[in-house]
Amino acid sequence: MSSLPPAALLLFLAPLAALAAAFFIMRPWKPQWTHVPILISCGVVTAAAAYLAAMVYTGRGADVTLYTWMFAGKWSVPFGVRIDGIGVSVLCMVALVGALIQLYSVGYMKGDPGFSRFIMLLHLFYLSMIGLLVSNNYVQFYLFWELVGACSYFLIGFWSHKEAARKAAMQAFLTLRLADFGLMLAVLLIIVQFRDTHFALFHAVRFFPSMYHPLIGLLILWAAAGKSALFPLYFWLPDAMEGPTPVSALMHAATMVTAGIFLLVRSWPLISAVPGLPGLIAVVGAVTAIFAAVLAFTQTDLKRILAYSTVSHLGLMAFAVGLGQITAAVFHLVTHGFFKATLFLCAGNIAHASGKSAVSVSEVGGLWRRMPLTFAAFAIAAFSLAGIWPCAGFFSKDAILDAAFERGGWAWAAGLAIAAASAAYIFRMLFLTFFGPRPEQSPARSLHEAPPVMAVPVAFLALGALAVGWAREDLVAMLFCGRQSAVAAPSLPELAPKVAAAGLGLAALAAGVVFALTMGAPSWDWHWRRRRPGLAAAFAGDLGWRRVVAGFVARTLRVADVVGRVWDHETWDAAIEKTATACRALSRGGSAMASGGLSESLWWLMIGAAALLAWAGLR
Amino acid sequence: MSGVVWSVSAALFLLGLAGVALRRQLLAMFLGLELMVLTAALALGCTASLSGRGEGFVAALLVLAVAAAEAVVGLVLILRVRSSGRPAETQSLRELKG
Amino acid sequence: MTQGALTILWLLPALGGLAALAGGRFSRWIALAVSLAALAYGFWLLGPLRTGVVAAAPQAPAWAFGIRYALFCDGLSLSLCWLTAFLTAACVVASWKKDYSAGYWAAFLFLEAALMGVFLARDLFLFFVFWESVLIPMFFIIGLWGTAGRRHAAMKFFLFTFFGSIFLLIGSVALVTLQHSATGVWTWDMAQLKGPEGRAGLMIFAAMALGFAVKVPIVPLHTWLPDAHTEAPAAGSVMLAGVLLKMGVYGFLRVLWPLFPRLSWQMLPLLGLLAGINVIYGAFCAMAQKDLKRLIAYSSVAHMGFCLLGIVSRKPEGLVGGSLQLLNHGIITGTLFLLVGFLYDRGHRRGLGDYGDLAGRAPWLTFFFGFTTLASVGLPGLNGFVGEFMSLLGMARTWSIMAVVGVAGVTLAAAYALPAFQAVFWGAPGPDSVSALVYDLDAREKGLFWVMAALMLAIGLYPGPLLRLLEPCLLGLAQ
Amino acid sequence: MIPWFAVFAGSAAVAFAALMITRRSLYSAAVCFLAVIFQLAALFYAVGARMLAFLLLLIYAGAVAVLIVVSINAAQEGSEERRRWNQPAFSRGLIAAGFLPPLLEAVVLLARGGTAPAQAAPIGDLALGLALFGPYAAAAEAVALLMLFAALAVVGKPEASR
Repeated sequence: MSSLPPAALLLFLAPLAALAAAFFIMRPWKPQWTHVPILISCGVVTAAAAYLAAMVYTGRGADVTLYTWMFAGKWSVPFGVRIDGIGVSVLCMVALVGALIQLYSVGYMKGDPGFSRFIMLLHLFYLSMIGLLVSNNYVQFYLFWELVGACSYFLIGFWSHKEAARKAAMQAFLTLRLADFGLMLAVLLIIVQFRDTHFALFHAVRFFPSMYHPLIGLLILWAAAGKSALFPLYFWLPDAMEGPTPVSALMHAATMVTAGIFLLVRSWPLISAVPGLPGLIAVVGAVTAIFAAVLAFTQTDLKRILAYSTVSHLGLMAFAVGLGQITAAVFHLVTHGFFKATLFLCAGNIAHASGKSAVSVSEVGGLWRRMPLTFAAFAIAAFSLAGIWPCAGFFSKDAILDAAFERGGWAWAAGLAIAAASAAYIFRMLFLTFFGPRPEQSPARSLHEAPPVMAVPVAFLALGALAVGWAREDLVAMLFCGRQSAVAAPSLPELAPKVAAAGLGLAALAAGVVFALTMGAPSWDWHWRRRRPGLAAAFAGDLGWRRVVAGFVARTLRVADVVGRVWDHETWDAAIEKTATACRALSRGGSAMASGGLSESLWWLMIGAAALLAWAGLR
Repeated sequence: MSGVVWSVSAALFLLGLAGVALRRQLLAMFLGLELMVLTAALALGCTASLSGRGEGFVAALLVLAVAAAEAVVGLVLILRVRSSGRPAETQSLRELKG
Repeated sequence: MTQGALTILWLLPALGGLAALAGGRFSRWIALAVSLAALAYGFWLLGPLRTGVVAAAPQAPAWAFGIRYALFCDGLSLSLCWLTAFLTAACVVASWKKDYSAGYWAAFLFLEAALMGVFLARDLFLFFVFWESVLIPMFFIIGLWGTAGRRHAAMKFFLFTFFGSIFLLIGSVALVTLQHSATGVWTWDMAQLKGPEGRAGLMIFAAMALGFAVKVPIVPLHTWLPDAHTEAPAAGSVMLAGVLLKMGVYGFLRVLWPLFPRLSWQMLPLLGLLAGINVIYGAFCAMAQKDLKRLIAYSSVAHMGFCLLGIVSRKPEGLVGGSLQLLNHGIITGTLFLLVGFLYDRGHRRGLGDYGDLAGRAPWLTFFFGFTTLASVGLPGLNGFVGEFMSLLGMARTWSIMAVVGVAGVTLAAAYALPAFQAVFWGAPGPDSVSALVYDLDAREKGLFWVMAALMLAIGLYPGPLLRLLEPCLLGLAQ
Repeated sequence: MIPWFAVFAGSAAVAFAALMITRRSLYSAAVCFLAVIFQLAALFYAVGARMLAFLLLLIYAGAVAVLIVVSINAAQEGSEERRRWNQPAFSRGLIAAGFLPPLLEAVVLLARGGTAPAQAAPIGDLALGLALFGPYAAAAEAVALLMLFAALAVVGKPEASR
């Protein structure tokens, strides 16, 4: 396509320059000002993203190779930039939400000793996420994919003095690493199969059926499941809430976790070519969404509720991809980025105000009077999540419900269940947090509205959660022009009034039921926990899935111990050492012969003589 | 004639050898040793007699002379061992232990 | 590139070593000067290398049985010589503050000379002589200046490798004599030697492969490595892991592949399986270790497994990737051992449980250790990934099952490297932890690691120049 | 025809040699050794080397046996060895038995006028003497020197330690 737009280069150069300035100049000189170059770079990147979106909107995408990264013999891997519909739409969301969250984190992390380290790490993550969205081949995609994982490790474990944070960071990184096993193997097989990993070449992939195809598709699903917390590998996301709230907001709500879905959308031509795979993705998505929604309903910690809600919505997006509706999935990805970030930042406000990093449901209540702005933002985002009409969530969720309705059967039932469940847990959180303090709750005295530097980004994000839905047609248009990336992806289905009514009705019904339950006389939320501690514990342990994971880890460590200690050190190495002692024993035995005693030596003399005589005699 | 002498000297030689091997005191071994040497001289003499000329016996004579010299030295050594306060037994003389 | 030019490359450190021996108080300065000079000269040699790949014909007269003093140099040898010179200079700088005797500095220079010799030797006998002479300085480095159990470790190291090189000698002699009986000409020149076919060829291949396998190390023959590493001084471990392990793989690449082209290709299943075992076995052993240096030693076993995977695949990507991974592993593990060495200088302990929460006390040490751990784990963008990816790609195109094993190894790498980083730098200090003793890096150490970090990042993001240097000489071996 | 003289002498020698080994006390062993020497001399005589038989008796019975008895005595300076190894009074029967065969042989020889029954043709002692100082003079001289040095061994400086 046309030569490289300067804005695309800026996406890389601005953060790199800011990081270099922050690390080498600001950190030694004035650590508390490290956020200045970083925020400037955020602005520049957001502007560049907007410019690129406009460019793609007017039909001019770009796919340019900057330089050849690795090469040997006939094979080579480029390092390049690809600006096309899918990439840019997600890029805009990531750039804007990322910038606002980094502004927010300046306020949130003000007093923290590791302030400059945090800001820089967050910006490094920002850079790698953007790199991931605009990379033009699988190997480069894998580079940023891993970099994002590494940043998440250091950010989740930022407060490294906390035991839980360290454990969560390790769990997150190793789970992502397990998922990346799939992606690396898929990339290798793609190269073996197609000699090149350029995204552009995958349009005509359905015409080269080969035995590796299903394997590549499965591996890509496995990688996406890890990164986007789909069923088997979702458990690291709720624990990742140990990190500071801006981290949870940026990585575990808006950007990083969507990378898996982005991978599925990017490799849609490959996935659609494999017969059963989309169906499997839909099933995995639906199961994850419902399972996580149920768990979200039973959580007590604010951020963990939102974490499970993210898992549920990622399942929803995967469900949409599985149904073949990748445009709906991307649209929901964008809207989800906005309202989930708002929800997390509101939780952040509460946590910041209460001075604790983890706030449980029983430490809040009746906050709408003390934190009005946070309440308003939270309400808008909650409505958007539940899919209530004016907010963005309604449009994107409705698109997915339409697709489910078309597929009919189990998909339609699953769609309705997800709509109802997500409305249920978000309204429970809304009522418990902001409405009249329940007798069991004891909100802290210090809860007050957040300072402006934190309140403004929340307001903007809430505005986004409201307005983005209305930009539905423009987003769809953008997806299709620019580089022809998706293989004849169906356009967004029309808003069928019947489906919309069904969705809205369910959401309202769920809201009423939850209100009755939470605000009722003996508040249901604490009531069933006291009466059924066993059930509560089961829900806390993700219905036994955590024990399965813990078992797997324990078994791996046991295998390592057996191989490392028993086999290697105690048997094999000991055997080799024993050869040494055996030689020494042999030599000691030998020296015993020379005992210096006259009679013994005489005996040996006689034996020797006799032998010689016998030999002489025989010959 | 020579058959008898040879068998006698063989028997005596083995007895001498047994004496050296079995006894622990140095002196007893010494006696066995002397016996072995004399028996060898005897066998030598016997074969010399078969040749019928006198030279054969010169060797036997010289063997006897050497054996005598050796006997003297052996006894002196044994006395020297005893004089250094150690029992003249093979068990106590282990200096050569490897 | 004349023979003389190459002779200088290994003779310079050798003479430097002698000077350092006599240097007394100034020996460390001599060592520094000579190692930097060798490095500079190595880079200067790039110019002449561009013109001719193989050095001029050896002029030296044949000594006896066709043995002659012949050197040659191509991309692979020169890059390994750079690695040797660079790591030696790093070791000298790293152990600057320690009050070692003149012998210590001289030993490093002799080691460098011998290693250069191995990488430049064209005559198989000369190759063997240098191969053996590497053992001597390394034995003294571990034996004299190591930590507590150094004598045992040095002896074990020496005997193990010596056992291997005996087979190497047997194989070489058999090879040359068979060649002589076939062609009537005594020659030890690697270029002219050709491995015999049939059972004899197989026996010779097996003997020489065993000799190289001990050095790589391939799993059953690896148990000298952890002991040697735990007892060697920091700089000793750097050279041991940084360059000595490369000799084994270099041996496969330079001696076995050209001599037995068809046979080595037929041996792919066995060698590939051994490489795969190396990767997985090394990773699991590393996970079970409690001592930091032993853990890094086992991680070296795993990483060398990757190099071997690449080399054995005989595809262009694999060969170039494996060779590049030799350099990468040298830099990464060298840096790791330097860091552990500095940690040991401060806390005199190597156990994982002995430290904890160093992030607060020594931020720069944490930063560099974290950076290098990520490189060792194979984070793309750093140099560990480039070599591993290309090696696995080579293997994927030959025997995809081993590529799956390799990728599993990459995953396991994170499972042993990060818990170690976390236990030492993030974990809560245990009751008897010595974290209080640890103070941050000083300017010299920071400078050293900035160079290492920059190198890792540069090779990770832009490996072009190195790949161009390695590629021409390896494509000939591709199958 | 069976050389009875040699057989008798031989069997006596073997008998006494066996006794010599098995006697607990060294003195008895020494006496048996003496008896064996006599029989050996007889055998030498039977073989025809009269001079050698005589020399054997002269050297061994005369000097070496005495030396042995002296060193047995010297080696026993009191303490329990003496009691355990050799009672001072060794059995008289042994002595008698020891000297009985030589007496018989002497009688037989005298009766036969100096020639043992079935004895090989005696070699001229003169030839022996001539050979000793003729072609083998060097060997004789060497052995003479050897015996001189052996004598010096006896004279050697005793242990400084005592």
